[in-house]
Amino acid sequence: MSGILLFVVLAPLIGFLINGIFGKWTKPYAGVIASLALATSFVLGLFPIMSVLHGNIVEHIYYTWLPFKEVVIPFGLRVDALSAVMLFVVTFVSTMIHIYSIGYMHGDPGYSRFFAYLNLFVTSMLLLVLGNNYLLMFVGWEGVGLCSYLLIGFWYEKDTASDAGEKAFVVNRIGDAGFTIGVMFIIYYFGSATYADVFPRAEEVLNSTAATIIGLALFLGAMGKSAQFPLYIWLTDAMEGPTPVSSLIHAATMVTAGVYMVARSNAIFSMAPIAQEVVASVGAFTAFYAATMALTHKDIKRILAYSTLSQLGYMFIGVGVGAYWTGMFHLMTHAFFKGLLFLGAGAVMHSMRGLLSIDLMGGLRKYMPQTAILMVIASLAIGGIPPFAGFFSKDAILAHALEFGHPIIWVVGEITAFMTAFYMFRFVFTVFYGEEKVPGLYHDLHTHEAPAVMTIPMWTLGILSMVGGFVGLHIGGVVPFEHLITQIAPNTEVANEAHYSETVLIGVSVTMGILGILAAWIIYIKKIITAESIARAFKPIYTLLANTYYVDEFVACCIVKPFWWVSRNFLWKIVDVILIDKGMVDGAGWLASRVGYLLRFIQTGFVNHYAYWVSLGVIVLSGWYIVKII
Amino acid sequence: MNQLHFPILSLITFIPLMGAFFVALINEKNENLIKWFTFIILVIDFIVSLPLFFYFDPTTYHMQFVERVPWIKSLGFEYHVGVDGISLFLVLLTTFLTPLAQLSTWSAIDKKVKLFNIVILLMQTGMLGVFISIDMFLFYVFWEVQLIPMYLMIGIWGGPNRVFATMKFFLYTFAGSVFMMIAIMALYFLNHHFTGTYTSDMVKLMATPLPAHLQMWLFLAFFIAFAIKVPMWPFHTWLPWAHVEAPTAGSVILAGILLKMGTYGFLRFNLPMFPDMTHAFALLVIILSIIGIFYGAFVAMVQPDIKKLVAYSSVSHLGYSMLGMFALTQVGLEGSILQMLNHGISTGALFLIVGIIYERRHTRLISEYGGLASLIPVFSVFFMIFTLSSIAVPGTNGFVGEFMILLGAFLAKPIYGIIVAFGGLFSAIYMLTMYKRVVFLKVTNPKNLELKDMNKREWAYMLPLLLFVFWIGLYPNTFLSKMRVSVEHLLQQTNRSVKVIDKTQEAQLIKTVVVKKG
Amino acid sequence: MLVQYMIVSALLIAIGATGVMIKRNFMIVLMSLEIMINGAGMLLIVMAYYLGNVSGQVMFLFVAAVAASETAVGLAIAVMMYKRKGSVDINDFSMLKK
Amino acid sequence: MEAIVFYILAIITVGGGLGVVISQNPFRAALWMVLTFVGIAGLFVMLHAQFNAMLQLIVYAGAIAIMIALTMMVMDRRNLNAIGRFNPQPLWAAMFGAGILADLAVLALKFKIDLSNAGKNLAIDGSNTKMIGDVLFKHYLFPFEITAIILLVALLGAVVLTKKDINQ
Repeated sequence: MSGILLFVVLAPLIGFLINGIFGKWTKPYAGVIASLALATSFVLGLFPIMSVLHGNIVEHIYYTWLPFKEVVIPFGLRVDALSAVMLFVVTFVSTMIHIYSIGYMHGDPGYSRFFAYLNLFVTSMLLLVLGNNYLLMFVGWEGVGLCSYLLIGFWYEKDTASDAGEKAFVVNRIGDAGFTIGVMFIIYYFGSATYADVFPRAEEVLNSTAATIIGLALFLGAMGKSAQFPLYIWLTDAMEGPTPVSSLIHAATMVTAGVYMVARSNAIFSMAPIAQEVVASVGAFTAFYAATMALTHKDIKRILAYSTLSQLGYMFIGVGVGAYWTGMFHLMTHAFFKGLLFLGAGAVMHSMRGLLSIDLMGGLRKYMPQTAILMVIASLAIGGIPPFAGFFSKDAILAHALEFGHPIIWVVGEITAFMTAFYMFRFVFTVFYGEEKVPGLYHDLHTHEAPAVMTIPMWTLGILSMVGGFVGLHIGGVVPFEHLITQIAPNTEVANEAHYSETVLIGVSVTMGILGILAAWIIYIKKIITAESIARAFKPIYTLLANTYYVDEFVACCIVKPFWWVSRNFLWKIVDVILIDKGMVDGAGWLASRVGYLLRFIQTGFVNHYAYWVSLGVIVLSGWYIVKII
Repeated sequence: MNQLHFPILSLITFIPLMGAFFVALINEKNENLIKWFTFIILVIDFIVSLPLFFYFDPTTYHMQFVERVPWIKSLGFEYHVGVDGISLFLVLLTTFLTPLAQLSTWSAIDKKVKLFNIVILLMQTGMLGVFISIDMFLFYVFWEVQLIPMYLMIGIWGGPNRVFATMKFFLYTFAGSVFMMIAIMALYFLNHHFTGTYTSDMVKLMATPLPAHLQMWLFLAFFIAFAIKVPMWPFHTWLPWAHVEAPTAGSVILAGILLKMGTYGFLRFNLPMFPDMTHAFALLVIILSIIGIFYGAFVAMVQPDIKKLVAYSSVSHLGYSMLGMFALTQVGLEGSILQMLNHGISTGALFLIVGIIYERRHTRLISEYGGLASLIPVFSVFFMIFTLSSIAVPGTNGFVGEFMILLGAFLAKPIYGIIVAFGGLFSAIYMLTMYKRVVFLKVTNPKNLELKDMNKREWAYMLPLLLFVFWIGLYPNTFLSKMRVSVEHLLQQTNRSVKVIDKTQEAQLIKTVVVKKG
Repeated sequence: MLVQYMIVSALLIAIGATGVMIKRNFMIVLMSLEIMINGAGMLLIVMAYYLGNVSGQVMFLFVAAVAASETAVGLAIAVMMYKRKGSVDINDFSMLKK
Repeated sequence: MEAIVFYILAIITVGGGLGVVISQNPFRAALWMVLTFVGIAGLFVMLHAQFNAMLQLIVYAGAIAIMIALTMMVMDRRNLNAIGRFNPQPLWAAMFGAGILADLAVLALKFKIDLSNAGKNLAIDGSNTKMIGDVLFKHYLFPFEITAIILLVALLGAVVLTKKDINQ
């Protein structure tokens, strides 16, 4: 088993090395090689997953990576229920997206480079997920950040893409600092960073303050990686990358790493109610806030990006209130339907030659029937309509939020659910239904259905979006998914758990979803109320939303620019060049030359004057010596 | 102890000197022979230094491969050399990096080739001498000896502003050396006062530290000397000048090895010899280091010149090293030493990288480049990897060192770790912004279209560095295990406190000594 | 007697030093230097006698040799200066200040 | 008896020194110098340093004095005599000289050594020269060689210094 487990991680790495080093020669087959590597990884990954389903924990230590005196960090891989879910999601979705990319990236000059990066990404992601200690998780954590940087900036000739990549990396680094601090606190308290050492001892070692500090520090990391408010700003810009990247990294896997990490650290978070409160509140706020921005956006990928933010907020509500399994559950279903949504958007872009604005689209259903159906499925899933996957997970989160005593979050969540359904169907209705907005555009662009190599992965994800939620059904009084996850991440025990009728809760959720769809139908299909009239009626709000609350502008002019200005004009040009270099260093030289100038006056040039000085020196020195010995 | 029963250290140190002698005999016109000969000498030197690694005994902190010959008997000076876990890797780094640096000059240096190669060889001797000396005066001699070749290298083969830069470099570091000289002599005589023997053996001096109240001025004098060399904020302003004007090989050696002499000096003198003051001044040094880390990053960010940027990044990186050292924890100290190696490798490689494009385009301004990725992809890949190593991405060497230092600082006092954890953010900003402007984006400057990708010689000197980036990143145990015991011992020495001899007793002591002399 | 001998040598040194400082004629300055050196050399001989160690006398040999060299060079300088300036007045030799 | 001889010799020596300093005519100063040297040679004899006494007479009173005198011969006598006796500030110089004398005198008075070996170990078989030779070539051979080099260098220096001017 240890070899298999190692090879799960190594297979994509080998793919990366082949495509990365021999990319020039493997170019025609790069996609196939990469997909094969991933498929191998997926298949091999099933073995440990099966073992975990039988109730085992698979853990192997391969060598000692960092042997410090104070702490020893092994290189070990661990599959338990949490990582099994992640392992499955990551390898499966990645395989699908790799296959999809063969079609999508066809003909790109950086074809082999793209697959090399993707494989490297999956390697890092698997390390993140499977590492048996926090440091190894951090390796993966930074690794995925790096690949995200490389892939967002994949079309590096576009400055927006390069900037977006750098922005992603830098913003993530803020989170990484938090993560590092958290890890250092863990090492400080536990003398180890290995999960098996840390979690069982958490209750005896930590007090609630320490747990809160660690929790908040780790959550800062999660905020960066999972793009929670206010560190979300990189995610929308990240849409500059190729669409499969957005699908894989910025929807299905990498951005959910924060959720995974919080769920993984459940033992610590469960001891820190304040940290949990923060996690849940930030999640709820982000869910709502991002949804509002998705309402008005016109760029299909950015709508999906905001939607991702919003859904990530849901996941954080789940893990924040202490029902870790719900967060993980939503993570999984979200990977399916959001991955699918992005792939669908990619297919649209593919056939629209890179056009993104929904203003140009309409009635695409006729040209791309399969994509249209899949997008509807995915939108129903994300909108929370039973029996699609999203319904189960979202409902589980909201129900637990209410039950664990967070009614406000529940209300926010339900409102967001309404908005979610609305903006998704706004997207679907304007793009796939209605009439063509620009006559003859599709003909000019040769718009057509995506090739099979792209639709087959989409269908696979589509099916999972439909049935993936069933693991959250009550079967014989047990929810299988809950049962699986709570072995590793038990729910936080809440003192007075409230109970509500399940039917009512489901009813509210479903109503919200249907209301959202209905609203979108009224506005965008029936046009009883036009979108423009609403926009006019709420002009200030609309402007604010359409400009995404001016956050990017705020960051640019109030943080980035002053920072550079101070560095350039104050630190460099004044402090460094003038104060330290001219003032202190050259000043010392100047002083020496001044002193020398003064001393020049005793240089008369007469030999006997020098002799006077010499004698004076002799007298003084020997006189001092005489005084000393007397 | 010399497990090889063979003067290996002297051999390593003086092979280049002999080589310089022979190079001097070659006809100046025969440049190829000179280059090959120098390169082979340096490679032989590296190969000869390998047994140090393999025969090194990691279970003892005592000096190993020791050679000991009286030098000036009546004064207690000796030719006394040896390595322990602290200096071992610095010696190896030197023998490893110099051939690569020399290889980079084959086509970059086109005037006075012979002299240049002689200078490199002499510098090699000087640098190795510093790292192997156990005798304090020998250390000082080598310390000064290596200054002159560097002075020549910047002064003769430097850029347009080289004269100013050399003067600044030389005077600045020499000012530091003067402080060191005074401190060394004071240490020598004070040690005699308290122990009754004249010795300049650093191991003995470490074993019997002075009373606490006498340590302060000595500590400060050594501090200034080494802080200038490191360089710590605010003693760093010679560094950008020297780097910008120096030829590529000069920058590589300067950043890779010469700066390490400063940090090494701290480990050899300040920490073990003045333990009380080390604790007393630790806070000051740590604050300066933290300022250096952030300040270096901020200033690096806005530099228009790639080399200047990398130079300021050195200030930042060595700030980490100093921080780890004065955190006075095992992991911090080991991290500090590892960071020295990492900095030598990554920053050395970055200077080589800059040298590659400088050689082709004769400019180092960031704004002159752009879009190199599509023109010279292999170069861009190498550049990327060393950039990542410099910003400490896990899996590369930079991460291991920086994390160890962070952890060490954190264990000393959590607040240090927390503050410095955000340093990585800024290193990412300046390196990636620079990388983006140079390598990404569109090709805007038509002159760049002519660029040629790396040739075989350039491959040859980048690959070994690449190997070490990942070796240290993935399996640092090779390096950490050898320094463990020495660092433990150093830490013990630093953590002992010296009994304070009361004032009257000491005054009496001085008086008797003076009378005896009279 | 030791003290008296030492006083004599001290007197010689002091007289020599005064001569170096006070005289204008370079030739006499040279002579004063010789006297100074002799004073110091005499101390060596005195110490050799009173310590019963012949090394002091050997040292005097070296002192004498050095003194001879010094005189030779000094005289050469005097000759040269005389040729340049036509004088051996040290106040004409103020070339140390440009 | 010994004391009387000493004082006579001491007066000759110191008086000669004073003569050098006071005299205006350099030729007279040279003669005063020779007197000093002779006095010193006498003192050497009293200190059982017969070899050095001879050396003193030959090298100083003979060679050096004659060298100086010869040098002065090639110069214009009137010119030599025309130079003023003292510097413009003779008082300063005298004060510094007195200071040095005071320092050295105090040191001399305060100086204490073990006198038990006085006058011993200065001769082998009654010959001081033998003793010096013995010590010189057994223990001080290397400094001796160095001295030779110094002399050589001085010789060369003197030649170079004077020759250059002749060419012009």
